Amino acid sequence: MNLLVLMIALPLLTAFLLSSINRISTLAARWIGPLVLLATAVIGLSVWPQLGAAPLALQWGGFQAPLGITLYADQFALLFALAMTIGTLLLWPRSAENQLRSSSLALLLAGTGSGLALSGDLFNIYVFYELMTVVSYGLIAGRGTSGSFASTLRYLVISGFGAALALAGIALVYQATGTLNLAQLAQLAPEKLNNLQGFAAFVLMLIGFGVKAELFPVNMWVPEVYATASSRVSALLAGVVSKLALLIIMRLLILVFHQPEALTVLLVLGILGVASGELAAWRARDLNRMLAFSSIGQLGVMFIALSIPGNAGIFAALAVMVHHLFLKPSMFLLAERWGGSIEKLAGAARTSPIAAALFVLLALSLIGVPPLPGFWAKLLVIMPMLALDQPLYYLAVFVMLAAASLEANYLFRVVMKLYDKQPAATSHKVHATADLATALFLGGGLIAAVFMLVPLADRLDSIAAQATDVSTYIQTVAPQQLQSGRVQ
Amino acid sequence: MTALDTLLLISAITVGVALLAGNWRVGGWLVTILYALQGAALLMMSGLGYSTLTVVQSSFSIEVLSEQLLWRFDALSWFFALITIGAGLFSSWFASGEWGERYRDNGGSLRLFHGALALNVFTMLVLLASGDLLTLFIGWELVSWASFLIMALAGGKAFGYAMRYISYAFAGAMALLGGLLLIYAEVGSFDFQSLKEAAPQMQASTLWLLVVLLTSGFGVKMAILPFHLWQAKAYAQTPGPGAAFLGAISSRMGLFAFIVVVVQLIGISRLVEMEIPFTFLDAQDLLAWIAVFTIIIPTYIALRQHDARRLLAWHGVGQTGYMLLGIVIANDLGSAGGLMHVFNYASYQAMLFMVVVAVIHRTGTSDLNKLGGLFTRMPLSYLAMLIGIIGLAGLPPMNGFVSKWLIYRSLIVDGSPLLFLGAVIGTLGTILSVYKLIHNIFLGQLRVEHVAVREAPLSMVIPMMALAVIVFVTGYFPGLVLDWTSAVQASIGIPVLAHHLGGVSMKGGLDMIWIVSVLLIGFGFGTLVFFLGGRSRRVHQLDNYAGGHFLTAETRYHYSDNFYPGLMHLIGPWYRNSFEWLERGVISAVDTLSTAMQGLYRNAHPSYLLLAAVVFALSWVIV
Amino acid sequence: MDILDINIILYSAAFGLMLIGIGGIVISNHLIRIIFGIALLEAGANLLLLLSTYHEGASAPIIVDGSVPAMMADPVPQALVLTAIVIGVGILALALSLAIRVQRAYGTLDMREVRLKLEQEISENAGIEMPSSSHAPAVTTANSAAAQQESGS
Amino acid sequence: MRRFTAALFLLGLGVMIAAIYQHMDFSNTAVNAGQAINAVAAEETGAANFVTSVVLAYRGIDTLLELTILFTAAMIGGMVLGRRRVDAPRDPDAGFILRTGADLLFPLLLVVGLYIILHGHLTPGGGFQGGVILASAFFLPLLARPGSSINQDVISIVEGLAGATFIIIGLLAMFDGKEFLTPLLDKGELGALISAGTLPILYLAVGIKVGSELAGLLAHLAEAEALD
Repeated sequence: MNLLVLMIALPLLTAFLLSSINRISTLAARWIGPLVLLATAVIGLSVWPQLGAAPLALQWGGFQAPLGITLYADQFALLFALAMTIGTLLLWPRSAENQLRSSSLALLLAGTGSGLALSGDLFNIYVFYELMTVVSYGLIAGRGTSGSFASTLRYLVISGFGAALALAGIALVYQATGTLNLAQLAQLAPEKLNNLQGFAAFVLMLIGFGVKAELFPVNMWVPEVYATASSRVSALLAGVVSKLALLIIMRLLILVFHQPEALTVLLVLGILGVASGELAAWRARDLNRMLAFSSIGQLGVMFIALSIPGNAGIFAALAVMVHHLFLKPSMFLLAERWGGSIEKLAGAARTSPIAAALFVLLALSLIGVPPLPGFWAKLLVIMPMLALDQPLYYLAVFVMLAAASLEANYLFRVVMKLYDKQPAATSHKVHATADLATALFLGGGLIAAVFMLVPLADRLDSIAAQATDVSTYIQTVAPQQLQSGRVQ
Repeated sequence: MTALDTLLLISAITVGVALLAGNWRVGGWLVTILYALQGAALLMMSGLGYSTLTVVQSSFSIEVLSEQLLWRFDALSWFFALITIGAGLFSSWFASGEWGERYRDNGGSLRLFHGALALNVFTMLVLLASGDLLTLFIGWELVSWASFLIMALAGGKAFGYAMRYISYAFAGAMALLGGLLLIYAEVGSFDFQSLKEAAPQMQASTLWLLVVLLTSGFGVKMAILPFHLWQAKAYAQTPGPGAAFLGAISSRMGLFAFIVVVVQLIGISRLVEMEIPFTFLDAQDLLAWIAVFTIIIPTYIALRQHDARRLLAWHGVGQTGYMLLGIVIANDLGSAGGLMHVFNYASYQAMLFMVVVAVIHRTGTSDLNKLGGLFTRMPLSYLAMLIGIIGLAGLPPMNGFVSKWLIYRSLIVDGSPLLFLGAVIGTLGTILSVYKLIHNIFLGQLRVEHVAVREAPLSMVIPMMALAVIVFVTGYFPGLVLDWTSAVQASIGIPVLAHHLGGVSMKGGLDMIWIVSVLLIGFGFGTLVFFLGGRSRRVHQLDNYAGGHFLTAETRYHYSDNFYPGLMHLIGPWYRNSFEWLERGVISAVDTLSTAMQGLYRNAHPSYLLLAAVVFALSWVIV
Repeated sequence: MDILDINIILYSAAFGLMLIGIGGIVISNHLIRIIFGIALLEAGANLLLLLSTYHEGASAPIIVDGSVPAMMADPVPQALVLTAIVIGVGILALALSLAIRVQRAYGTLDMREVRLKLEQEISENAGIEMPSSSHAPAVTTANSAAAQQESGS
Repeated sequence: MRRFTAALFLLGLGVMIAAIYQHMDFSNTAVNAGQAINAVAAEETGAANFVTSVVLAYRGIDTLLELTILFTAAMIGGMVLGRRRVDAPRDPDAGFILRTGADLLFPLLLVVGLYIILHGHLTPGGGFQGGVILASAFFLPLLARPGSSINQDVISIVEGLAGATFIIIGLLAMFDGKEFLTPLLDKGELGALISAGTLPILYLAVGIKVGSELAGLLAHLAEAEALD
């Protein structure tokens, strides 16, 4: 028995019961959500050190893998499960009219996100992914404006399309191997999935799950959704949820799909993502969409990092992901009150100096100015790529560096506006204290990272090493060998 | 704690004090004293400047990504640090008195100004102390952003120029990062020594890529062609002494890094081996020609400016060409000249900016068409500017002459008459434009609105005078500076120039003590004749004739607008703003791409792209 | 390979459904049709999943009166498909309710017009001019002046 | 133009799929997790219907999640569609046949639905299928009498409680020292109505949940015309 499943079960249970609780006491209904998340975060943190030594595999319902569904917890998965839980806690949606529903949705998001990170079964991942998608529809549409409905619907179309393709990919995998357990797939993959069928399955799943991870050609929903959803929701989606989708792709790459072609596809799409996102952001004239486009660019960098073969790629991707995990939500929180035209921001630093300073810090880290963590993350991505000495990777480095200069340009255009000495005609809104405090907390994390660079890098390296250790994964889950032949 | 630790610590403290106490009445003085202390800490390491010490390590070092990050000073760093701290000291001194009060009264934040200045000095020291390629890049970025900060202080228009600067600088930094990481991929280490050992074995193609990346990266900061557009306007908009500081040393950091990586580690001899296909040029020639065009074009752009600060700033761009030229030639004469020019240029450029700022302080304008005749009102400033422009034009007896002489001489020794010709054309433009500067500000007739103008306050005059003394003394005894440059030459592996206190010891060498003494004697004799001859008569400043017409005191006549019309008629058509066009072209290309991408993301049918992606990905494997 | 091989027929049905669904999504402009396209695509994918361990002649995996059939079908895909269908139903319902709201707000279900209206709304909220779109001619000053006159009169 | 290229892409995709199909291997379909489940399911879960074993036991968490998806979709549907306007015009009354038919069918549907749910572990059927029938039982009167409406608050509580039951049964296993969602209680005799431990209870929760959610969702959609 392990308490880890409570990270998934408790939020779901609370979400189910929330409307009943509301009948009894509205106060309780308001507070139980955050409290439950706090509890699950504590559970996750208490398990954390124990996973450093050896990862943990649990079987839902106690059935032997691969018959039942496996929950596989290593620090890699737990890191993102915790990020999801704590992220939701920090970015707890606050909407006046739909408080009950958005609380349930937030709880569901936290529970599913954790489950998605911890799941060790292909179809289970799909179900978690779908649930997370549905929850995010709810969060986006929860704004209640006609724009949010329209963008949700458009998001739903592309996401539904992708999910169905991913399902077809899963069908192909099951057809070839007869199992859905990732550990067993890892055993069988070199023999059974290293062919056209396996590659087709990978492409289908990559594009299906890539929708949420803002993979290049399937990320057209990003700007409109982030522009219409509330900033807290955008922060959650761009900051945390996209990373979870990425995590699935990472898991699949590490365990199941080892084709070099898979890496090339990732690399090409990553390059296109960086180029298109940063270029589009350059002309964006409102902060929300600028951040949306730039997040496409940064996710592109993560895909490029993933395409580096071996441990180095996973390490680099992990570093970029963790950096982005802190940075993007913070930026979106600042955009909460600064949304809208950038022109109108002129002189906003005067009314909210702390927020403006924080924005400068975040911008500097985002474009990778040493010694801020963004620089080291970028370094980790570029260094192994140059060592590979292949034209496509050189191109990727070039695109990344060029994109960084574009990024510097457009982000500092915003900074310049903030510090403009002629204030705009309209008065500036001051950030809500809770928003600013959360953003500061995340920004503070970045600064703290500067001083803990070495232990942090070591920690991430060991997490990456644990994540890439396929044999430990198989041993920990220990799926029983499938009997060949038919039953009776 | 080593001397370097002390230096960096004091410098960091200076930043803190500046940010904390900058707005106090004594804040500026406090900071100035701290700069002096930095100078003292630097002198503790003066062995570096005289080859008695080779390296001073910092005890601070961290290990990141299994790379040991080191900071240390050698002769080169020491030489540049000396100039940096000197520039910081004088600029801060200049800013501490009346200028600062005025700045504060006009709504500026002195705290920010002093803080930014101190931060610039600190980051530059960190850069100069870099002990490997990674720390070099870190220092590089810090310096870039610190200069950005001080440039943007003025707000308004300055924002635009600072933005342009940071766009250039960050793109350059990214090229640099690419280059450094390429070295890492080739060499497997960020260590200086490993690169030095690996450079001779590198393939020509890799080396070309490296040289292009690194030179572009460093070149942006140096503002060599074609990256020169940002500098002049950005410097000119920097508040007062900040411009003096930036003009004196900031863009020299590019040169420093260039010397460290390209000259010292990769080696000029490798550049010579790199032939450009289908021409008889090699990479060294290419750099030398870039340097020459960097001398000529900005200098003649400066000629057209009618704002004193812009004129000076454009010269800053042009003079970089001399330094780069000397260093790229890389013989004993050239490199000594290039290095010495860094020092000399810093001394008179800071002084000239200070004079202009003092003039602005008193008259409120730096527009060359709205000034004139201030000689009678601000004689000390006039003297400082006179000394400065003699130095800038490279005429004896000032120090600028020595460094330029060395560079010219090296070109002749090297057998490059065309380069020599280019450099001389540049000097010609310099002389013309500095005359325009001093004439339009100080000579001619005083304008009515400037009758009440007084000499600049002492807090401004003293730093100017001190710099003037430096300019003259190092012109008189160039051996003082040549000692340091020789130490640098020894440490970066270039033949050491044989020199003595008065100049260069070689056949047809230079002895400034002799030259200047002769000049002084001649000058003294002339003065004697002038006063004893009794032929001279003092006239009023407005008592002038022009074109045969007697002008009354009511009709002012000061020839300042449309300077050098004949020359301009001759060379006017050559001003084509080609680089502005180039810049605009790049921007509009990015803009077009950006619009296209935005169009992509405004696609009505996102699913269509999903399908296309699936089909392409599948077909890539199947077909 | 025999053209009437049962695998070929079944798989063509699955892939055919998927292709029809994708066609509906990609080619159609009407949102309701697009949503049905997704439903069809899902049906195809479900069928594919179900076929993944299809065996001719296998019986349902149910023990009736204690007798175990000779060859039982794989129960896993059946359970998976059950799950997938329910998920599909949920999403379909959600999509339809969103479509109702969108239709009410924008008065259209044409994907292109919805996109245009959405862009307009976003730009208006952000207080910026709407970037020119490839789908609609930019409003020229003459046009807008004429429109103003019309509304004024 | 877009349609044309899209059609081309579709054609291309068809060709790709054909190529993939060519490479697919149909020989080893017997070696899979499902057959292993077939071998042990009767023993491990005690349910005669192995699909039910998979749905509720082996892949119980999937089922919990799909319930959650349904729950979420219904909730979001309610949120998106909003509440009925007070002054909204009512639909015209249904005819006599529909009203009487609905009255007659209601108990019948209820019984059939519950039957299917409770026999889910023995025969084809189960919580989902039965749940849908239950939903139609409650939805039919709504069609017959447009004036009446389902109390959405009650539905949200019922569905919440039903979902919670599922999780709580899972949690009970944890108190027992077993993994989450492990089937409890006596497995009983294979094929008997009361057998397979907690599986029928889980299916009942699923049925009620699916029924209430679908009913709520349908009611919402039916009223969509009158929403604000």
